[in-house]
Amino acid sequence: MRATEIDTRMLGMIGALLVIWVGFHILSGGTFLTPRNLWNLSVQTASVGVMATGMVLVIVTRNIDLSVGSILGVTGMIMAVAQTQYLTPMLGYDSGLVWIATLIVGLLCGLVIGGLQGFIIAYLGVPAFIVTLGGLLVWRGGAWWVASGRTIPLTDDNFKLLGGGSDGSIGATWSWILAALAVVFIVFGAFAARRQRKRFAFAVKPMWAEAVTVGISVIAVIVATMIVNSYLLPGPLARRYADANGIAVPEGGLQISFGYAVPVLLFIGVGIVMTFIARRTRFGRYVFAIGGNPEAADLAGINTKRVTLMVFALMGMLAAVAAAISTARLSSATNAQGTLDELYTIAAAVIGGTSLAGGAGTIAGAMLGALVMQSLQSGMVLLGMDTPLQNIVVGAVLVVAVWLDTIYRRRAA
Amino acid sequence: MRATEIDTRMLGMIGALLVIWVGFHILSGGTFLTPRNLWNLSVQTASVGVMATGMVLVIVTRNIDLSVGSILGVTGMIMAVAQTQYLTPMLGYDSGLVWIATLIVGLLCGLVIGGLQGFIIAYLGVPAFIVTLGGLLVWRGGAWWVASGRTIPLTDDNFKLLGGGSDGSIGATWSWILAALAVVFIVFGAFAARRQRKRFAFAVKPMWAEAVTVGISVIAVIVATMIVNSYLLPGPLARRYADANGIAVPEGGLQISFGYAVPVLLFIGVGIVMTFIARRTRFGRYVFAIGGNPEAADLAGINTKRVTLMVFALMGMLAAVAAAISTARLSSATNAQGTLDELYTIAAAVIGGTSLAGGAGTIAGAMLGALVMQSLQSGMVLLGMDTPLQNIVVGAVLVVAVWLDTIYRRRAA
Amino acid sequence: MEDISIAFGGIHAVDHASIDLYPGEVVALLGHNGAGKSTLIKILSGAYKRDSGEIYVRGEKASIGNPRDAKAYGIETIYQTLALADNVDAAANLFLGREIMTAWGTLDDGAMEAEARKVMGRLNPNFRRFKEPVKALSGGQRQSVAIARAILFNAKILIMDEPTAALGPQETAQVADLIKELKKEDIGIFLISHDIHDVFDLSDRVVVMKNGQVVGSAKTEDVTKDEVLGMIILGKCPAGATPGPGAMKE
Amino acid sequence: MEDISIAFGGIHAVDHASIDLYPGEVVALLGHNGAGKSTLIKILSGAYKRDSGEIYVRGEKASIGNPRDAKAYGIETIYQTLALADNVDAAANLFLGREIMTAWGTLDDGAMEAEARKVMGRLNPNFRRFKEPVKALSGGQRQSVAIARAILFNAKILIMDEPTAALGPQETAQVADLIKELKKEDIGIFLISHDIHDVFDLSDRVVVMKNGQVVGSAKTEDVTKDEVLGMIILGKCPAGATPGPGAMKE
Amino acid sequence: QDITVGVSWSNFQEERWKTDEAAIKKALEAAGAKYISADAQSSAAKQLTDVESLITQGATALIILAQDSAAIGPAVQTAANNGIPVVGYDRLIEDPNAFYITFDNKEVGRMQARAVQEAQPEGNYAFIKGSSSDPNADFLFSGQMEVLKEAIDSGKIKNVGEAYTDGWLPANAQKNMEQILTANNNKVDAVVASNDGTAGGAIAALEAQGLAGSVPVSGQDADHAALNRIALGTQTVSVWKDSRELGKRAAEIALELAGGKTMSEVTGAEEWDSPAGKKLESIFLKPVPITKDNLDVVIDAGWISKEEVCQGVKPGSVAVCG
Ligand SMILES: Nc1ncnc2c1ncn2[C@@H]1O[C@H](COP(=O)(O)OP(=O)(O)OP(=O)(O)O)[C@@H](O)[C@H]1O
Ligand SMILES: Nc1ncnc2c1ncn2[C@@H]1O[C@H](COP(=O)(O)OP(=O)(O)OP(=O)(O)O)[C@@H](O)[C@H]1O
Ligand SMILES: O[C@@H]1[C@@H](O)[C@H](O)OC[C@H]1O
Ligand SMILES: [Mg+2]
Ligand SMILES: [Mg+2]
Repeated sequence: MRATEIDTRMLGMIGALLVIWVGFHILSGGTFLTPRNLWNLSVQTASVGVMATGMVLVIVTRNIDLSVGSILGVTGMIMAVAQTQYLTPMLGYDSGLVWIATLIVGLLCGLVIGGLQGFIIAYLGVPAFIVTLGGLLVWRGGAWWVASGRTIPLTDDNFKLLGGGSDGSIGATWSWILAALAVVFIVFGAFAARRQRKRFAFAVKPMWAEAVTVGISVIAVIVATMIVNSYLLPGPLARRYADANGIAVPEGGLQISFGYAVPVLLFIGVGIVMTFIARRTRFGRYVFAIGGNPEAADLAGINTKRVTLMVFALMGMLAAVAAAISTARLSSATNAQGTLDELYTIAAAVIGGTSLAGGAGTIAGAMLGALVMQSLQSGMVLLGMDTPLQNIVVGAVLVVAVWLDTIYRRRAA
Repeated sequence: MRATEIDTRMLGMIGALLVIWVGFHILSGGTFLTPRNLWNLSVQTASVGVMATGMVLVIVTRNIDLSVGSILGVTGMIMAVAQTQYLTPMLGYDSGLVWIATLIVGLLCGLVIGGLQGFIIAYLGVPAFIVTLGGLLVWRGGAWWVASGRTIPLTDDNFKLLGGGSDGSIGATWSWILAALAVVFIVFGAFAARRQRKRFAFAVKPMWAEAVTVGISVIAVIVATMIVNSYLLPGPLARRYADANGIAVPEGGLQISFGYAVPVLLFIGVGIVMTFIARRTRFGRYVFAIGGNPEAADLAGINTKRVTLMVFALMGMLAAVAAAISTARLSSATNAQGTLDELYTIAAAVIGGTSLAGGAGTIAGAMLGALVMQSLQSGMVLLGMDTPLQNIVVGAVLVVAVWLDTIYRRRAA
Repeated sequence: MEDISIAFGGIHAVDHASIDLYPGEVVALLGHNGAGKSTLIKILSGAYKRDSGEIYVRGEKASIGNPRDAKAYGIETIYQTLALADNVDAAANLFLGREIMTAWGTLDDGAMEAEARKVMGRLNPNFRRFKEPVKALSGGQRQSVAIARAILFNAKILIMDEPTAALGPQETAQVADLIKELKKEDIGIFLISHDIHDVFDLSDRVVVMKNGQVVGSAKTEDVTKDEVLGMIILGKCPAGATPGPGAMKE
Repeated sequence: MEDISIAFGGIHAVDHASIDLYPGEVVALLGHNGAGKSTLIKILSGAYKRDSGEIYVRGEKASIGNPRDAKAYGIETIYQTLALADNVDAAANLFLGREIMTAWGTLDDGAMEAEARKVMGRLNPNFRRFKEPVKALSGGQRQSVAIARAILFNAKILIMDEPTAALGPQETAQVADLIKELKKEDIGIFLISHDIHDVFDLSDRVVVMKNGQVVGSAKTEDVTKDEVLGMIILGKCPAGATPGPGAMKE
Repeated sequence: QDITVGVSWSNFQEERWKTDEAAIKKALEAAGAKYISADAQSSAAKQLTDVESLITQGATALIILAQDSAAIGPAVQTAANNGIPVVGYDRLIEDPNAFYITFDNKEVGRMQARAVQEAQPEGNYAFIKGSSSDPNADFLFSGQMEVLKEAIDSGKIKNVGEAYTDGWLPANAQKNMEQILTANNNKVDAVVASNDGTAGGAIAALEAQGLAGSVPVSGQDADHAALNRIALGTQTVSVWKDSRELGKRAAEIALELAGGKTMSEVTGAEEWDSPAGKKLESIFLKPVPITKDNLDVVIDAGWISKEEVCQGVKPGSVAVCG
């Protein structure tokens, strides 16, 4: 066990997730662990999950961001208005540029909003709790102003693909191609790490342990791909798809797979990039150092203010990504979009092992945390539980999860 | 200036408050600084203000309580249900015991809920942010469960007096009596403090400085009393009152004063008690010591866990007091009552100079902070500002206020 | 203390260490950095919970689970990290946990300040900053406050973890005088120090630790400075000392 | 440094102090607790902003507003409070702020760990705990890390604020050797210490402060230990020393 | 004499309230009266504060859209104490001191159910209810049930899932719909959604399964986006409560009351017995269900432009769009 150097905390979380899944599966009479529900779950997780990866860095630097839900709301609204009122008319209804232009507008707005908050926190020295609490109010008000409270339906179909939905998935073939790439990446990564340790003559883990860890990861990728590929387009959609692509309908009915949904790929992509940033770049190192001892980091010559500003700007940008996903998913921007998302985002990060005292946390943990939260919520809806009861359960689980984590940490220390 | 030993920060806040008041008065064309509006303001501040006094201690111990709004909601609901379904039927419709029994039920529930959260925080070591975030969800759900989401109108008229309203004020005579008591208290207090310092031969402030501070406080009390007494019962109400008390209506119309509202007296009473607890008891001293260095406090033999638990239990009880006020004011308990109040409560405490880093804060500051927040909100409604804009202003003011405080602190250090 | 052990996630910070202290005696605890000195005395003061072993006070088994228990046995400690409440003033720190109260059950800040001025005057005559929160004090000033705090309590056993490390020569001399005075009052003192001169000046016995284990203990008069240095650095137990489990095996 | 002053809310922590340092020279900075030593050197290292006065490096006016500026002038500092990032390991701390990068622009943790093992091995051969976050280390182990950190940078001026206060005898000796070596490399060193023996052993000049002012400075060989103690405690400037503004007026 | 009418809104989350506001403003302007307002942001407590503030500002009559019909009591009482008449707007205020003008919410629920039942007389029904904290949600639901009860009892219609929508948020409606579809393996034949926002969320979920257009969906408020969906065929009905009419009438009543008329003297007032047995003076306006076949009603009324309704509609599929 020890030799594999697997993060036991992570393992525990995966175990908990599986317990939750199986529990709901039984209680719901066998609907939870169907490809369809798991596929839905993955899409539903994407938006909060993306924000949770950024929240990790925010919390690691001993800060908090209560404004992410509102930033999501305002950037979503801005994107919708920009798209329907300016970009589509300017670039033409069918232009393939609209979606990317919309996204860029959104990301820039998120960056600026987050950066502004970061500036006030880092350079003016106002606590993040207050700045982002103010932001929660200000940006929510802003979302209302952008369109005077109206719901804005999106016009661009390409942009809607970012939300998943019936067309926003990549199908079986592409899913397998991506899976293959992932497997190559995992194996190569393991080898590179091994080589690196050998270079300095440090101890390496035994070959069997290496094989086990790599093997498990590879199997996980393959299983996930099989699941999303065994979720088939429902009758009417498959027929429409066949019509559109001139495919003849065979006898047994059409068997067209969804494959990975676009927002899920976006989510995974963000997760990989953020992990890279946190672990392999200077910026990431500084983020953790600041979390460990902000004064010491400053005395070590790190520009702690700039790093803090950047963390919040990054968070703002991720909120904009989440806004793109959830706006596309709903195919319209509404006024109250993202309300309460800050709570779920923070909860996901903390359930995922990010310490509120700062200095510790992992991106992968937060992603898993988001999945756990969403599994709970979806599962309870599936069971037809009343919303207030759902809230009670979510609240209680949050506390229990962190409590278990506390015990784990205390024993590990 | 220095000799008076007046807290310059407090002075600054009072100055800011006056600026806000005068500003709104001018902008609203002369409606803000009327006895009627100021009286309303005082009542409107009471509920969040009561909670803010407790939030100071919570934040001083380096914790946070995000659940107070939900605790307010659930205890309000419990009190309403207890009153209408059990206490009134049991004790009789006109019984003078109903209100006090209702209040006791509410306070106990608040105490238990807060205590439970405190227990999890102190003894199980789960961060307060998480526990109370969970509480936010759980108790809000609980409020729904108590009455399946219905609004429960109160039955007991005595209890409704706690909310102010037309009958819930003490009139001119009693207001002057209380004012006189307050003046005696202030003068006596100043003398006692002087004697105490002389006992140990420490330097005392010059007599003139003493006179100035005492004088200012006394004048403040008198002016406040004059204001609430010059708010007169409106015509129909005065007539009803006259009828009920068999007073003949004189020629110039009736001149019956409101005087201090019951919830405002409750608020001031809570403020005095809490200040006493914070400054003159062991418990209060320990609260601040824990905020300064939790580990050191523990090593000094302080039972930090018990103190933390007690702080949260106290907070829960204060939330129940606030629930009594706001339920009585609405004369019914609603499902969503107290939503977002946690934000306003925290904002009030922080604007009032409580440091989120722990270890520093004053009760009086928080009370003033609550008044500032409520003045802003009421003033903007008076100006007929759009709500989104109101939110933007509140958010921005919060950040600016704390920013100014940061600068002040930095210079003072 | 008998056979105390504690481990932090695999590291045996203290490994079957036994050590005793008699009233009016100063025992110096020595050892290289990371030897486990602070950890050992933190177990005695209740800051850490031991994994195994027993503590005896006045011959009876003592159950010390937290700092309050230790204080109940009359054990006072000056921690290496000082452990002060940074945001309150020196007086409040001195009396933290046993405030002086008025007849009405409220805090008597006046009395506490007056008392604080007395004690600090004795320890550090240069000290003036009674109204400041202690975080504004210099390293040595903070250390003075921590020392004053410990002696204000009527301790039976006093633990001092490098009490003079941050002190200037005058202040150090004052602490030395203080230790001698306390000794006369029959208080037992554990003194952790890296200053071999001070140790020979003040202590009756020395105990040396290495890698969590006791190398040996000796009457101070029975060993030389160089022998003690040998114990610290090499773990070699000289003739005049009783060897412990950590002594180098020849 | 010329005529430096700084005040914290009414307290003149450093009061018109001037002090110089030449390459390859060790200047010991002495004074009672709270004299203003740490504060003075924190101004030089960029941790505090001075209220008035100028800093000259290599004859030119230097503008030092934050720790990064100071590092740009080759000024490295070991703080009394150590200033380590508690949650990361020794290697990450050693290289904090100038990490070794791979050709691809990513962190090269392997190279850093290898280098860290080398440096720490020289300074503290007992040290093994490379994978632990530094908050799990003992007081002295942390101090070793802080020292290693400062010497890894190619400093021109090294400031050491009580570097050996928490160190054992062996580790202290190692630091003394280190200082002598660095001197040979023409590095200028400010050494703050309360240990008069060490100071006479290592320094070329001594500067004594009292209540924020410089009492005087002298070549170490021109004064005796007792004279220096007199400077520290009484502020009396002996014949062999150049008096400063803080010298006792007779 | 100067007349100032204060309007206390419960919130502006649904699109419709802005239209209501415009109508009230316009009617007041025409009469030379002053309009002041406040928005309670879904908080019953803030609404009380708002009413106090409107009175302070010198309102001579009040129009109140109650966030909470019971908790609004003290506000109405305060107004009465100051001799200020109150019009209870859209949502019931069970207090004889308030004049009641509304569209009957139960009737709205009935209309929604009727239209859906007409399109899909039997099969599996899903119910996307309103916010659990809005009492109106239950009125709507009870209206819906009233119509469908018989068919449910006889087994023709099966309730395969119902869920409240937290805060009336479309995103929540979407998630709930997805779970209902999953739980029933897509075997849902009709969706009764309580307003257009939640209908939008439900339709997005149906769309993902290729079911939009083949499963009837109800709504209310005649939100512009919803009318477009009706033309596109993805939504079946939106119950139109012409809030311009409601707003105009409410303003006129307020003016009459401020002018000194008693409640029973108001033009068109009828006495009505409330569920709690109180006698209220009231006026009811008739809601109109809008389907594909009568979209011309909203266009002719100037509620929405033809372009907006017909955006993206295939020529020939809907009569009004040509
Ligand atoms: N809280 C902790 N968690 C993990 N390891 C710890 C902890 N405290 C101490 N250690 C480890 O235990 C060992 C003993 O530490 P201790 O502080 O007792 O040493 P010490 O003898 O007091 O050294 P010094 O002279 O440097 O103060 C060290 O290796 C240290 O790294
Ligand atoms: N951040 C601060 N805020 C307020 N006062 C301070 C601050 N830092 C230091 N002081 C005060 O400035 C004076 C000088 O402190 P400094 O730390 O420089 O002393 P020092 O000579 O290093 O003493 P030591 O030998 O005890 O380390 C002291 O009186 C101290 O209380
Ligand atoms: O019109 C609806 C209103 O009646 C209800 O109360 O809230 C939601 C709206 O859509
Ligand atoms: Mg130690
Ligand atoms: Mg110092």
